[in-house]
Amino acid sequence: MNRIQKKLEEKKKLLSIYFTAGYPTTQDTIPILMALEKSGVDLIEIGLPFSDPLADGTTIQESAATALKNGMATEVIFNQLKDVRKKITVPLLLMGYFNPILQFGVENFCQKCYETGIDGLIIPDLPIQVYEEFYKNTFEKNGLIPIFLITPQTDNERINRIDSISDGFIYMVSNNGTTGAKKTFEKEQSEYFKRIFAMKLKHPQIVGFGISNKDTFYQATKFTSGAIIGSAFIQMLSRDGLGGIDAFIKSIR
Amino acid sequence: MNRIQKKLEEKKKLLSIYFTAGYPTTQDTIPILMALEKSGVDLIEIGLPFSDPLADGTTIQESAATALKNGMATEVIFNQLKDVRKKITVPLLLMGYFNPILQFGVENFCQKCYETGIDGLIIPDLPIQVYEEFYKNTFEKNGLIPIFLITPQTDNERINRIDSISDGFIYMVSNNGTTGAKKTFEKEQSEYFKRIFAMKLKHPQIVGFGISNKDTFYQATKFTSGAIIGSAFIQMLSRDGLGGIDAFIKSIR
Amino acid sequence: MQKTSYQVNEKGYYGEFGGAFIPEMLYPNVEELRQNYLKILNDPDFQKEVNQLLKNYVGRPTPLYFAKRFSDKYGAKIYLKREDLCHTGAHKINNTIGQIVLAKRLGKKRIIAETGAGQHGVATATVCALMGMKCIVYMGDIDIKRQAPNVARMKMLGATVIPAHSGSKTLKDATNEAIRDWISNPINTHYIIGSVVGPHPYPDLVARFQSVISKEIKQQLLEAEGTENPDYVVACVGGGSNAAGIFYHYLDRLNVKLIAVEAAGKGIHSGKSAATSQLGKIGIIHGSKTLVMQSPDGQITEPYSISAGLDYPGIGPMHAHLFQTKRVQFLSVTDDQAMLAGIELSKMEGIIPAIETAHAIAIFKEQKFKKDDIVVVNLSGRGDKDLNTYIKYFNL
Amino acid sequence: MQKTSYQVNEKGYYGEFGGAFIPEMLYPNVEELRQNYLKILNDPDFQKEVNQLLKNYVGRPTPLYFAKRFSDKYGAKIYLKREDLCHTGAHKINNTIGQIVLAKRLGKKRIIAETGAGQHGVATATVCALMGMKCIVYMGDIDIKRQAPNVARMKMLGATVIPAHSGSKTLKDATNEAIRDWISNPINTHYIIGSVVGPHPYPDLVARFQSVISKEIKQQLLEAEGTENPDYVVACVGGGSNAAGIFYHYLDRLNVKLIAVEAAGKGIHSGKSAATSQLGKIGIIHGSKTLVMQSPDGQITEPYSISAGLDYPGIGPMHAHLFQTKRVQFLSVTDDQAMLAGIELSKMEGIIPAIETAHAIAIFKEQKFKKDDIVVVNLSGRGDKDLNTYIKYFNL
Ligand SMILES: Cc1ncc(COP(=O)(O)O)c(C=O)c1O
Ligand SMILES: Cc1ncc(COP(=O)(O)O)c(C=O)c1O
Repeated sequence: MNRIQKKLEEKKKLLSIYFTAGYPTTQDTIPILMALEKSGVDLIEIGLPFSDPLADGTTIQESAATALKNGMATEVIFNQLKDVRKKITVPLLLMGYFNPILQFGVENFCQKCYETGIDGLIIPDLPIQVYEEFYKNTFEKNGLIPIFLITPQTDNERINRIDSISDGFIYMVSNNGTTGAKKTFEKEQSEYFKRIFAMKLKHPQIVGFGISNKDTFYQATKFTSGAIIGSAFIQMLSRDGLGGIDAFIKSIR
Repeated sequence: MNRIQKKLEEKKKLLSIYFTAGYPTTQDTIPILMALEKSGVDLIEIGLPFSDPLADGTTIQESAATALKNGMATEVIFNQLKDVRKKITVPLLLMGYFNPILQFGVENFCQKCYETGIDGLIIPDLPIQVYEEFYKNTFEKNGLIPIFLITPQTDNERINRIDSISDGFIYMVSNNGTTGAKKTFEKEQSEYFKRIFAMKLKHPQIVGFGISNKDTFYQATKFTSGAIIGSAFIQMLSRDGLGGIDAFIKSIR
Repeated sequence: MQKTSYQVNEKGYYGEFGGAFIPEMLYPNVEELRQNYLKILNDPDFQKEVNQLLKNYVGRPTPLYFAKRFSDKYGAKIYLKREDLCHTGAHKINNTIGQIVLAKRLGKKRIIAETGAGQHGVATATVCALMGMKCIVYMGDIDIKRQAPNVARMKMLGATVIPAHSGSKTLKDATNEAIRDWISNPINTHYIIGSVVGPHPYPDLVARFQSVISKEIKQQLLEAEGTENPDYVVACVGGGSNAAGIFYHYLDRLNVKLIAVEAAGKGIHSGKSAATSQLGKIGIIHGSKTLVMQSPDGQITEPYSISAGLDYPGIGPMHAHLFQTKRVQFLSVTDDQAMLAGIELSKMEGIIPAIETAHAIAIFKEQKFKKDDIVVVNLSGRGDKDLNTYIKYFNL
Repeated sequence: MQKTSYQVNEKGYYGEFGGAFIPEMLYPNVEELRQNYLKILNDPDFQKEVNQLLKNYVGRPTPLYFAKRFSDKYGAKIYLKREDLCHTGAHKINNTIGQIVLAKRLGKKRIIAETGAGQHGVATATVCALMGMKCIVYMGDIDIKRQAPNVARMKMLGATVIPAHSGSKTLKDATNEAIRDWISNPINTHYIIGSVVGPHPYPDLVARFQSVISKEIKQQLLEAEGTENPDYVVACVGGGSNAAGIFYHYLDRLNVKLIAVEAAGKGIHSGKSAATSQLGKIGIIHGSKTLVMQSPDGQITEPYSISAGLDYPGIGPMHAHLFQTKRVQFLSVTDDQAMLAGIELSKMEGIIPAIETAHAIAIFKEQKFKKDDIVVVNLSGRGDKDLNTYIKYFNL
């Protein structure tokens, strides 16, 4: 059983943190990972920076641009993560756009993930049909759990389909929009959370996009299994640096 | 017999001077006329300034613009010339574009000319057909001689026609172009002069456009009865003022 | 009673207007044109060449576009004749195409033109490039500065642009300079005048070349509405060529009402206006007897309009006659009214009109039409050349 | 052996290129479009509305003009398909007209678009004004500054222009921003993409709307030369929409040779180029698998061309397939070659081409044709928008 699956069995509201590899500096990847594990997060998504992150808001865009300018690259990430499993045990996901993975070679990429001890992949612009037709086997062979997104616009039929091909959790995009920290959620968000809850899917849902603080984390996880914080965490890093990680995580739950 | 006709009977090369009324200043009209008579010119053309003198080169254009800015106008000219025949006897022509005359009223204009003692009119943009059809009687009634132009492009038939409706001299435009001083004439000009000479017209020809000095005056009058100096005279006025008139005229012949 | 003719007579007059008040130096040129133009225009070979170019090069026929949203708003059936879609962006090229082919037949090698806004200059430079002829365009020094893009277009097209430094350094003075050039080059040069102005036969010549506009409308309206005849035809008037073209085939159809729109500038009586029919008196300008804005002393005054193509102190003699006989109703529209109409048409129909054209569009705010009235407006040109003026005016 | 199809297959691919590599957030929008577009496009009412607008508003058919002087110089029968005469000045409006009518049928109320040179932005703002729809155009901050006149046109037309501050602040980034807007407004908004790029069905949709170009040519060439088929068809390629349109009806006529011209910028191997077919590798850009200029690590690189409409780091998947199968010959032309061709066409034919278009014109200096070869070049747009660049380059 994969680390993600195991984590999902814990009966608590999971806190997942996203950060962009190479930001604020190239050397921060391992220190951030270790600080996050230490402060008790449940899942970590390592973002692979991309030149054209079209599902992302300004914060993540800018962190990616900085990371690329810092020299971050797929090869570099894997080098940095070589011994990560000697240091931390928290489930790790890579989150990246499809083109850099395609250039690295999907097969090669997945194998590297396996060797590194990565547990899952989030590739927002890899359509589920293409995944199923071409890459499912490769993912499975390398013990990688594919994470798919659903949004308030995803119809029930498609949600069921996504549920059926999922293996870990469903990444539930909180609202219509790109990534980015929000101060609070609207009524329509909680209705959406409730609606999905009522569908009683096979796989747990973790909410992403717009979670920034205790309040939004609480709202997002009322009817779900957990929530992902990305932009707000990156904003904190810009402001307080790595030293702020522990206080930030403690402030959420 | 009109003063112009009488002058044309003198067997000499006539020198005619053009100047723009109101240039350099509004007060200069009578002093210029008197100075010109005194230095012995044979004919004088008083230019009525016009806003859009499309047959004129830069020198006369600019003198007209200055004159208009100085306040020169048809009414003003006639006022200035009221007693001119008590002061000078040289034949006088008014030269002006048709529109200001039309606005003044052609009938009225011609009568004023008669009262003033003007001997002829040069209206470059009054076509001969229009003259014949509408204004011939008025001119004759007021003792005004119409002066018509011919150019190197005018064909013989038309030259004969112009000769037939002329009464004084024919204004022979020296070359293809607008008014303006030239340093010398080309071979084609003298051939044109000779060609017209050979036509043995009823009316004498006086050459205008491009005469500026002794040389061009000599060339222009070798086969004709005289020549008109305009731009070169105005340029002299700009440079030397009214005090330069006598020397200028003496330098020509 | 004899029927009034709105066409030029054999002497070159429209009623008391027209003629050829030119210095003798221009007589041979103008006479050559006068003697030959009808013969050449009636030559089937000439017609074929011109029509081919109008079709394959200019892009004729231009559409007759039913402006639905505008019609709904103003309560009439408003059609726009899309001269803005002509190559180079205005009706001006209908005339320059005709004249360049004519000039070729007259054996001319060198073309001169005047231009104000630059639209006629560009149209002339264009046809000269097409025919490999030398092209000189006179343009007021001030206009050169304020119409830089059109100057660049002319240069791209290989034309020489010569600044007119005299007078007010605008259109009137550029025309004077062009005429002076023609006086100096009487043999090899043809002067392509840009509107229905100048000495006979120019007004008639230009009107004939522009008449293709109303010729097409008859056919197009028949298809769209089952009749050749609109209730109203509307056009702006600078010199009057686009108006002449769209009125042409309707002049004798007295049930078609014709409206000409002049530029009132800052207001007819503001001293800054170009509404010649309202402010002008009979006079001579550029070789033609017509209505002219002038001082009591007969000095031609500088007109004013925000639109560079309308600030001409005269109108063509045909229009003076149409005004005098009341065949055409003359309206005038201020700078402000025109600018607002220009942006309204842009926002409602997706067509940015030339500011000249915007004057014609502006009448709908004031004139009332009946819901069934078919109103055809000449969309004489596109507004790209006027973007700077629009930008400044609306602070875009 | 099975005949190669050059059209999209039912899965949205041209050979191995195409597809819809989009985040789940866009799935409903793109899927709605995919499920409906063919049904709507085949609806006679839809076709009637689009065709009427193309005729009466856009000014179609555009002429097929035989460029005599150019033909004489280069020794071939050179025809220019005059898309520059379309309303707004380029072929782009063929697509926006189709898409706006489609958007109306899909019940959309709000339109977004990206633009580089501003030509597609203007064409989109235009059709939105025509239909009274809200219009938001994303444009790189740098492009906003260097294409000020087109920005003004969009504003005149009532569109909101939003600067893209991310990345290199040019077309690629404007496209990213438009996609982000669509993600944020999935229900009431239609995204009018400006070329044959983006996720399926966009490349097919845009190609179909542009295919009117070659449809007209077949008829026009038959009239002019007695055959529907030229020997060569030439077009420049940015994203590839004007090329797709002029190739469309000839794709399966293998005796018609097709030539695509890319921007080599300062030279293919100068590091400042946009010749995607030469420099790109298979990758994903803006939702489509195609040839993409990118770093070995898969970061999309900034292309360069003097022409704002050609400096896109990808080409449409249809073109990637046409390149791979060698159905189309890909050439490339440098800035300097294009600029010289642009001024040469201006001076010889009186047509100032867009700098994009000038790339297609430039091939005559290098490629040799036979005297009888019929070569049709897509004159995709006029050069008015590029005057500043021409002025600077040639010091006019
Ligand atoms: C678009 C447009 N409309 C109208 C005019 C006015 O000229 P006309 O009255 O001769 O049509 C001009 C002159 O430049 C113009 O460019
Ligand atoms: C005139 C013109 N031609 C060509 C292009 C390139 O686009 P495409 O390759 O989609 O035709 C553009 C883009 O702006 C353009 O404006």
